[in-house]
Amino acid sequence: MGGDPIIASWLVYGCCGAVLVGLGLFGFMRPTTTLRRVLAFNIVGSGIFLLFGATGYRVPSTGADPVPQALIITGIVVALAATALAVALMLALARVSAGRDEDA
Amino acid sequence: MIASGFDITVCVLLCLCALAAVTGRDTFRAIVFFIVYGLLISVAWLRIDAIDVALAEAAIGAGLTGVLLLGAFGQMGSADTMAREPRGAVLIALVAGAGIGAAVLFAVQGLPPEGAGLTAEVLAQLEASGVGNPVTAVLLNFRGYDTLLESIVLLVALIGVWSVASETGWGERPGIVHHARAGGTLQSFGRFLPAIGLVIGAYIVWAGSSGPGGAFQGGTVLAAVAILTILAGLVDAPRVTTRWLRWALVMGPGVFLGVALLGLFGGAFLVFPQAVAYPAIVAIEIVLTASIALTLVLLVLGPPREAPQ
Amino acid sequence: MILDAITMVLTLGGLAFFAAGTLGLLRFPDTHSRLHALTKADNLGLGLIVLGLALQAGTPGNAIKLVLIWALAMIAAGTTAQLIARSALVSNLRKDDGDRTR
Amino acid sequence: MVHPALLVAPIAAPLLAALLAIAFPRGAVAAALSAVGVALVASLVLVVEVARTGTGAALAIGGWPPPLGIALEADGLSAMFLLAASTIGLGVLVVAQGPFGWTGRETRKGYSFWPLALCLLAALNAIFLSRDFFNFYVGLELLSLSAVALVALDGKREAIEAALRYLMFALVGSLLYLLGAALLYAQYGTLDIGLIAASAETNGPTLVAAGLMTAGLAAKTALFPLHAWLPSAHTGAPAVASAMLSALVPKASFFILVRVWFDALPGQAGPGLTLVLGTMGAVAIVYGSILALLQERLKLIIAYSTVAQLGYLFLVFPLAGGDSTAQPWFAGAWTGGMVHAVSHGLAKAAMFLCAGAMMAAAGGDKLSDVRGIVAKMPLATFAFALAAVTLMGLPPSGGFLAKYLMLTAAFASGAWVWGAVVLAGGLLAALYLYRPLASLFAPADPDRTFTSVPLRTELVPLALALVAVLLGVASQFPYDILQVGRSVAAEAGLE
Amino acid sequence: MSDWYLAIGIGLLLTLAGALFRVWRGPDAADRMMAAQLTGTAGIALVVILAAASGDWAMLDVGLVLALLAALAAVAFVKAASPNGAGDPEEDDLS
Repeated sequence: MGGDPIIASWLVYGCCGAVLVGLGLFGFMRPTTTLRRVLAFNIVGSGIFLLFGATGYRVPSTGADPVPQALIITGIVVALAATALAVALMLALARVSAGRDEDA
Repeated sequence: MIASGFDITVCVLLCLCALAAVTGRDTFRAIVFFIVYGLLISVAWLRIDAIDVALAEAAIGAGLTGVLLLGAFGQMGSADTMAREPRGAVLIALVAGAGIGAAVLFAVQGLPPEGAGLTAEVLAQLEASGVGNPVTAVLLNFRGYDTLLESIVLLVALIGVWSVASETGWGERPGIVHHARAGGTLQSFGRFLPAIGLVIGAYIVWAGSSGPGGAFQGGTVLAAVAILTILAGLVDAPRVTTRWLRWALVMGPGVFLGVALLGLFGGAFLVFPQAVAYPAIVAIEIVLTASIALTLVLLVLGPPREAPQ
Repeated sequence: MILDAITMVLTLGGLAFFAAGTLGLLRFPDTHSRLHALTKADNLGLGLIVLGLALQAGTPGNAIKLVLIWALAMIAAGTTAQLIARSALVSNLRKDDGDRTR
Repeated sequence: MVHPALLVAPIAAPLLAALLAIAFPRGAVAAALSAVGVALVASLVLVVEVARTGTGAALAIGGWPPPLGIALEADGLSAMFLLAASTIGLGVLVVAQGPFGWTGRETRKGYSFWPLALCLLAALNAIFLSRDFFNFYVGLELLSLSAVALVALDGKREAIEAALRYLMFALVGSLLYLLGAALLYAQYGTLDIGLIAASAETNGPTLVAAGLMTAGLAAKTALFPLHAWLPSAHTGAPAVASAMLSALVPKASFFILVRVWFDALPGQAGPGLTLVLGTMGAVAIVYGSILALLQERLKLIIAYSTVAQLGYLFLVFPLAGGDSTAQPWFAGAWTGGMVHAVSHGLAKAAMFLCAGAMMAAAGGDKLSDVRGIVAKMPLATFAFALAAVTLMGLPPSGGFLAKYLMLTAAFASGAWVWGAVVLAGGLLAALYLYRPLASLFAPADPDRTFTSVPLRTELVPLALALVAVLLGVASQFPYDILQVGRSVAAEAGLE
Repeated sequence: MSDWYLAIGIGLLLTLAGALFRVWRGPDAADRMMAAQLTGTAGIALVVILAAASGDWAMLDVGLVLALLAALAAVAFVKAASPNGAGDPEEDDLS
């Protein structure tokens, strides 16, 4: 695909994944609202998956390694489940602290 | 040469989107950048020959997570602003992020360039796995145990989301009441799209055995389409306590676990004898898709709403 | 070979429309005129690229899929443009009335 | 060879019960108790089999051996942790029938508790049995999400806030761990512990991967300074849930940390790592104990005690090894650490269950509320005292066995600093546990009335506390079990 | 030929970068969402171009999913922009 690359595709996306992890962790740890922290968590997650998937494509001739792909699909769904729980907790906290619902 | 140019451009845009999403104080802008980021990630996955993951990322990254975050932003509104950012804490976060990022960068470039991972082993056993698509073979046969646990993780997250409902809310319908103008753009779009979405979702699940696709990607597309109809106010989600809903949620993981336990009679767990592997895996995929689609819809809708006073 | 040439011309045309759409998005003064520029890019830009590639798509199945993608994108673009325009209008009105705005 | 059903039952039974509890809430209690009963029996038989044959039991899932498939294996350590988890799980679920049982109509808490608790126990058993690093990740996520949901179950503001903070720590911990596992796969082309140990070498990616995994797992084990989420989470959760949270959940991520350093990458652990983990453990012991001294509420004292006792576990890293002639036992410190994990689990579960019962009786958990409760609830108070004995490490309790093994290993290898820390920890535990004990045994003022609580809420903690003490009395049995399938590094040490 | 496709791809990425600038600056929410919509369409074009460039037409499925869900984000935005997060802009009478 394209001429002989000056830098292997996998290395470009692997390093990009590493940078995304760094950016995401910065966004996660800096003092911010929970919603932004959940967003940063998703960025770190997708950065890790990009890096993991890139390391599976180091030998383009044999095609991408299916094992990381399968693990990443599992990871993406798990990350969505965690995001949904975080958002639900966040909204519940806003509801409860707004005093609208002082249940037992 | 051009290929590297393309890859580098994608990566630069990805990093810019990520940077814009984590900095600045405007939450809405951060979410829009995240949606565009999800799109670019799907393009990146295509460049590293991972079409199955690109499908999943397109449906979840650019689709469901975006809807989840926008929905949360819609309901949080002004309560979501941060007073001020203590300088010290920002510095610590910067150092931590940069440090871990640099360490990972160092590790990535130190990896053996010819590492082919388990590609050979998977392709060698592909015939015995019963399906044509190597990723589906790994997901449902070689490492089916991970997928089984993961479908339980989805259920646990849903029970967790439901359990933060208000005391009066138990038994109500999940999420907020959506409404749209009768015959308006939103409603007609909501009425038109599900038909096509259903066909495409089913196609993706069916294609999963031989080509890219499968239970998760198909399930996510079906979930996204169902959410659209709910957002368009055409349909309201069933009550949290309805019996058929709970059986449907449990059906996918239940069948998968049941089939796995059948193997115990033959002295192994979660085993698909080659003769019966294909039909068994396809059957599990169909049931799993239904449960996953339903669970994802309910996860995005959120906890049951408060009972009307 | 002729086919390739046609494809190249069509894809280049598609890119040109996308560029025009983006330029319009950046240069035009207010929301609604930007929306106008945006819809041009969607329809023609993607349309030309899809057309160009349909020639290259080996099996008719792929060609049909390409057209379906283009059709879906059109519907999505149309709906989005309508909803965003209306939402912008409503929020501007609310801003003028001094209500709480989003 | 052990029938695979024994390895699968501790995972599949609670999962089936959880699915049943979701679809058929009326039968949730019965399904839960029978499922955890099956898991307990299976782990008991497993422990006996492992002890008798002297070898672990293994199973390649789906018939695919690693590296392609995932392997389950029960060596001595797995079997012991499985047995402890099932014992505590059954005890907690028996007590949980009170606050969360079926009361004619379906309530939010009554419905949600059972699937969450069962999935938590299934996740624990899945982690204790697995030999695959990504499988550990999915197990950790299942564990964390159910634990977070349990913390938020009460619905009060503090509980939800604590659950949210816990979720944030848990998520970043899981991601760092996943990043490490991804790098290990990229380096060695497999995720199986045994295969990685066979081909492990000291290079850049391996060290970064192991470092990230250690950081992630330390956050999930609430090791000081990453412990901020634990006290509020374990106090906000319902008492029944915090018994499981405090006794078992941090042990799962510690278990994985032991697998990483002692089983998969023993050669790569330099003195730097053991020193850092040991120091953080020591500071955790002192910090947790001091804060436990300052608390006024019973549950907060117990929660901070968990922070302190978890510090002990990390002393295993510097103390392991030191096989000089004066060392009468093999792998004394490593075995001591594992026995401490089990005995602390049992004692802590008993303490939280007692606290829950006393809160129900006194209507509050401040020391002043429960003053002189011994008259009304002698069994629960005695159980609390027994558990305190184990935490202080007084003979003949399991805690004493653990501290004794660690002490002899420390002094034999000349590392008296860690020995001093172990002793100081025991003294500090005595200090912060004296106040609650004094308040419980004080003469009750006459007009203070306590409502009566069902007998089982007193008998179960007593049973758990007795098992914790039994661990010390019959100390040969746990010691031998833990030697089965133990890694060489546990004896030779990590330097 | 695939070099040509990738060149067109780079062009599309640059237009996408332009849209990103509008998302950064865009004074109000509608501008940002509009730019996101343009990046959505550009993304679909990119996927289709990559399918041609790599010759692996199975990539069209990703384009199909992106086209199907392109409007989902916009609908979610419109909901978020409405007062209680559940309305429809066309519903409010513009009197």
